[in-house]
Amino acid sequence: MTDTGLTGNDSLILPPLAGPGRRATARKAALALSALVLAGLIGMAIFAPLAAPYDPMEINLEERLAPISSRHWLGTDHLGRDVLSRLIWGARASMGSVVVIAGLIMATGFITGAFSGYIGGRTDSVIMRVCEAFMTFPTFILALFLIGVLGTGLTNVILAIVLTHWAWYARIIRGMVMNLKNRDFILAARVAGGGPVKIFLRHIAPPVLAQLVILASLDLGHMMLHVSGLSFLGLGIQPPTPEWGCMINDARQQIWTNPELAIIPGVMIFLTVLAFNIPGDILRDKLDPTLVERE
Amino acid sequence: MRLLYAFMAAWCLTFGLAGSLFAQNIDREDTIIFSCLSNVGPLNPHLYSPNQMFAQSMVYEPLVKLKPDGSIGPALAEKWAISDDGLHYTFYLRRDVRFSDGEPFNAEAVAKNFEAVMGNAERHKWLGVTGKIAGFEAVGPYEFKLTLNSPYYPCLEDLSLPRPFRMLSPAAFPDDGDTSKGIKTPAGTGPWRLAKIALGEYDLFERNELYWGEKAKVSKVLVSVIPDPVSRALAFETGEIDLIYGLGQINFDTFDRLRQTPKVSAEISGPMGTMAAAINTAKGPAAELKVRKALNHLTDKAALIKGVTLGTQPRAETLFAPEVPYCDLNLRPYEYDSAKAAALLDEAGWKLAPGQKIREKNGQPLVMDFCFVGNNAAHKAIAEVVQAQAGRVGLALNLVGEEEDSFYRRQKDGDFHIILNPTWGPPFEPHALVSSMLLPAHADFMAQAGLTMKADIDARINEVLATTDKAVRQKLYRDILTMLHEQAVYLPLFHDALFMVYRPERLQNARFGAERSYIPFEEFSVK
Amino acid sequence: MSCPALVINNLRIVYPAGQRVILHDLSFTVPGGSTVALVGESGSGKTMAAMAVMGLIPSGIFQAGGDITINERPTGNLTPEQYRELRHKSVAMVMQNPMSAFDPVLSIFQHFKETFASHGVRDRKRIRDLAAEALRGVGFDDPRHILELYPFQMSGGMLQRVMLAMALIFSPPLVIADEATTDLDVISQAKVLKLLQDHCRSHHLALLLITHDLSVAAGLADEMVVLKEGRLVEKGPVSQIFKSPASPYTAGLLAVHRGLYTPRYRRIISNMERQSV
Amino acid sequence: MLKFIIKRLLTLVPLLLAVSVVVFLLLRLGPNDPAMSYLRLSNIPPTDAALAEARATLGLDRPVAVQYFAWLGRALRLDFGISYVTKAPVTDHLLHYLPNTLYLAGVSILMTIGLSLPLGIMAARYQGRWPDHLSRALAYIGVSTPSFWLAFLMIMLFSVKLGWLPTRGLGGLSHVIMPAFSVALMSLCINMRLIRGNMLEQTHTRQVLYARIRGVKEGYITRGHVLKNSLIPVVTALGMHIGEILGGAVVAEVIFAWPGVGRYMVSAIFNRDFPVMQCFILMMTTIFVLCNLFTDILYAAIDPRMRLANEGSGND
Repeated sequence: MTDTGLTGNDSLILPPLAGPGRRATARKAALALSALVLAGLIGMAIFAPLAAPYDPMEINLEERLAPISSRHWLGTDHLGRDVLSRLIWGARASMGSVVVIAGLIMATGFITGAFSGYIGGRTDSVIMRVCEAFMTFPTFILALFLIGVLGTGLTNVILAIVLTHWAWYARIIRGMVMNLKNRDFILAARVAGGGPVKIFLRHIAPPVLAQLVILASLDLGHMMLHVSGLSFLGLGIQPPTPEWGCMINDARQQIWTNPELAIIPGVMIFLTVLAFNIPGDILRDKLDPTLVERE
Repeated sequence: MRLLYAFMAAWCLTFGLAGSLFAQNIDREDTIIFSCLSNVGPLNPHLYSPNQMFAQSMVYEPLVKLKPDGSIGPALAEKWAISDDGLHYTFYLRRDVRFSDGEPFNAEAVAKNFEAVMGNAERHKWLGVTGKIAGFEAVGPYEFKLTLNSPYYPCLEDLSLPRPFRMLSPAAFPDDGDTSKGIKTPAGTGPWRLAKIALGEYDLFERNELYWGEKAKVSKVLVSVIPDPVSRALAFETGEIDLIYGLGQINFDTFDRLRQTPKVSAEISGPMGTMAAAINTAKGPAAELKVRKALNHLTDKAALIKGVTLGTQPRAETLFAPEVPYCDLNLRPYEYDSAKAAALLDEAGWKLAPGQKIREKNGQPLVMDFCFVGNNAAHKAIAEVVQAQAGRVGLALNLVGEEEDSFYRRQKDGDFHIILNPTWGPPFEPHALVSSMLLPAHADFMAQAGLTMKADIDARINEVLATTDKAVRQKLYRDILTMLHEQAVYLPLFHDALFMVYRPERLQNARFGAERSYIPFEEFSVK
Repeated sequence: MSCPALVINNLRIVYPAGQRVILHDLSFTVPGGSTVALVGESGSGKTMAAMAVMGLIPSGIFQAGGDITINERPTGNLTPEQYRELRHKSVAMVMQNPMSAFDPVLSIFQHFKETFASHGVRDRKRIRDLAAEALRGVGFDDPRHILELYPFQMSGGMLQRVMLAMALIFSPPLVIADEATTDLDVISQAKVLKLLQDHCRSHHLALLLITHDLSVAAGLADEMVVLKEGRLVEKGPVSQIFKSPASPYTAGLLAVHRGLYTPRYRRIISNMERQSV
Repeated sequence: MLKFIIKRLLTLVPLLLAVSVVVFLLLRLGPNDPAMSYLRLSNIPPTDAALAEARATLGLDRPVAVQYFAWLGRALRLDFGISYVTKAPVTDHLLHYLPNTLYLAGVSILMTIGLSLPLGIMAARYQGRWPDHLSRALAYIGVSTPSFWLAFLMIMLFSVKLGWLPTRGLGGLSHVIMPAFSVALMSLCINMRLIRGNMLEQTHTRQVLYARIRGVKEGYITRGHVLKNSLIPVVTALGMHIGEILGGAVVAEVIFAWPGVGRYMVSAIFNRDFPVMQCFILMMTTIFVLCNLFTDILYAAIDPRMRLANEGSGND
């Protein structure tokens, strides 16, 4: 039988095809697994001081490049620091920065986007022109430039990534707000005599914020790769603060003798991004097929 | 599907074409392949960055040069005479020298070079001799005379430096003679000439067939551009380069590993400078002599050298290594003794309250800033180790690893307690470094600024540079360096030694040069 | 009447995942050269019946029983390739909403070309001539120009006529029109239907009209088959059913239809017949 | 078509102007003193007099607006000033390195297209079977793997362990494979899934159903309808991927010692060599914008709606 599909107009109304198949089970399993990984990572980040067996920055030159043992479960690095402890604290730096970045992007994107969309008029067009200018740059290239301007370091990386991403969010939020603004129920509320601020807070902000959170969660993995990539180049989080990208960079010189020093933090980044991406992807499939892949 | 195959075929073809366009074959025959973090630059002998010093030394020669024992020997000048008052220097030039472009070398050419350098004297102000030169002239075809306005003993040492007093072919000068804006071609008298610059890829040197001395054994030196140490080590490992030479070319770890690799020769040079930290005598707790001394005592250099440099670098007890001229002074080292350090801090009033980790005096915690350039891995490791060691006696070091700009500004403003401040190595030590202690924009000046005897030190520095009597000079150096040592202005950690790694199967007669930035390629040979 | 163009016998179509039966043992016949209307509301299974005839049942849905004979050829054991050859040559179909049925990135000529090429006509020039002739047959004055156009450059009515021309290029013994005119305005609807029927009559082609619109059935069909929720409710000559429907469902439909549409359609169609005479 | 291109080119002018303002302002509002960097990179002791003199030579003592227009005027003549480090005109060096970067990026794009297309088609064709599952797994792995880590793993395997591929530098095919793959992987995976999704979506469209109804051969359907329609969004997405690839190339250039503009930029960041940074970002942004223009043109070439709509308005 040929694989055929019918859509809409052909008056063939069928219940959705996605039954309780194997695919859905696999999906659920993947979702559960990534939730587990994320929970673990968040736990690690929050309870790093308790979970880490050693001080991640404590140098012990007697024990440099120690192999995996009961004392050091993942061995030690070139300065004798416990790798496991650094990994655990690294979760804090990596996850923490991503969360801060996402929060800041949402805040700036929401404020400018909502302002622009709700007020409209000249303000709107000015803000949108600024957004367009920012969106013209390739994001990583702009982030590099910003770090060149601001200097290296975690704060500047956060700032750079926020500055490179906010415009995309502002644009989307502006669209949502403008769309909602002209809906009947908003117009009705306006006719009923609600003030613009009140209408905004009661009717427009909640749905937009909900979508915004989903949107940002789709991007978390991507942001994480940005942060670790910049740290790897030596432009991001500065040593001795443990961060995974940084740890890989530090460990490059041990490629012959202790390649696991670079492999393990890489696995951590990989798992984290994967755990961000899987639910994001499933969410995206469920929500809106028109959410075009950016970059 | 057929379409797909056609597409794939077209794709592979494009791919192949693109690849072949950029393919390049490096001829390894009779060639030493070295690497450097960037291109060697336009090789202007009279200017600095981006010209690489080792490459300037390959192409250009000075009138006199530094010998391995630290004394001055002949180069383009066969011999020289110094007047008794130390003001007049007469150089008798070699007669058999030609520049690589065929131009003859003579006193006119030397005068032309001096004119160009002195025309840009402001740029060379850091170098003592430029402030002393009153005049120069070609007194004969092969006789060049230099006149100083006041005696300056390191005149010959300064002239031997890799830059700026090295000789460029008169034909290579720009028409107005001002080399500070650029030169026509990099033509010198040295054993090598620059044959090709491939920006971002390599620089190719060829043997100068007109060289007056013994000609280079190898016909070519190819300097590949490899900015980072890990890639360089990989390239050596895979046989893409023949030689690793110098400081910072590879990490200590890599050197240590290569040292244990069969068929690889990994050698360490004698001291070529000192890794030291300058302690600010004018700021905070560091202004107290006892605190500075305690810092010297609490530092376990042996552990630091073993941990950070894997034991590759020799321990330093003084700012200058004893091998440096005038510096073999038998100063008493600050031995590693944390109990003594603790006692000194106690005496100074910095007490460790029970249960506390940081000492305090009058409610103030004993915290000092340790500044270094953040993206230098070795400096970072050093700072981290010293921090850990200081922490054990209740002295908290706050690591300030910054970008070079901020670091530079801190040096200038004296905005540091402790700052990592490596010395420059031969041929700059001790005279050029000591003379820079007079300049307010240097970390040394700022670090010493709090000393009561700073004026005295400065006076002696001026005196030592002017003295013509070697014995007096020795005594003055002893005074200066003893004062600095006893005041514990510096925290010497280890002496910088150069690394040289090669495969004897491929490279022979490899040896270290007398200066930090001189690689005697002409003596190397390949198989 | 000659041999039947289509015989459907006890056709049963099921949707296992949804645990539903879409067609319950449907049987009817389309005699050669006649027009049969398959009438029912949306969801009654009439499109699925058409798809079954075309051999294009969507995945996940299965034919659980019965057999289909097209132009005296049983389809039960045709290979997919044989069935493909059968389509358009022996049974052509005109779809509703031509705007989304034509591919926006292909020109009308390219649509013709791939159809001809799939059925053995490869010569470009010949295809062009045949296509132009077919377009002229459905009333385009400048068919060569039409061939160069892209679907989005044309109106729905024009595209519907193109589709009609497309269906008739091989003069298949059976043409299925699935709600072929639903999205058109009344005038174009009548035009298209009239064209279709004229063509079928002159070439002695059988026509299976699938519609929810009784006026269409009334105006064009000889016989009528009424479907409700996958079950056959009633079948017989149109005149008979309109006169005395056997089932209350059909009666209900008729009542609604009479109240709404009859006068207008009758009038338009009779007007056109008068003009063409 | 020509009108369409010209029109699009004209819209780039204000956009690039805005970009230049952003670049200039970010630099001036940043916490830097270019004069300080200039002195440090020239090995000149930063005395107050020297600082003042450097400010005067760099034109930093003039009002910001004047500085901007002077800078813009020079930038339009491709004069971005002298690098603080190499003392050579920035544009010369960047233009010298640019072909190498474009080579790397070009091969990456070729890889992205050349691999994602067959893999995506394969996945769509065997939907729900192992090639599809494999491609899904691959896609998840691909988009979650940091490119620098992948580069490290590849060097470890192919250079250190197996000794098959060179570790660094510019050269023929063997040199470019690893860097280009590390850059391409993410876009490749996204593209592959995009193609698969589009193909599946397209096979369920009415135009495909109609083609089947007409008895059109499956091969014609796949090529003429499914693939052609699937490629339209892919072309748009490719424009975006180019941005990602240009960014990824920077990282790869650093790891593989590739003499491109990205590596030059990273060292300029460490050195605070501002003229290089400015020139780099404007150059890359212009390339990015031009690439997007190119994909738009490609889009118009594939999709007659785009092309004809514009021609129509052009003829009016």
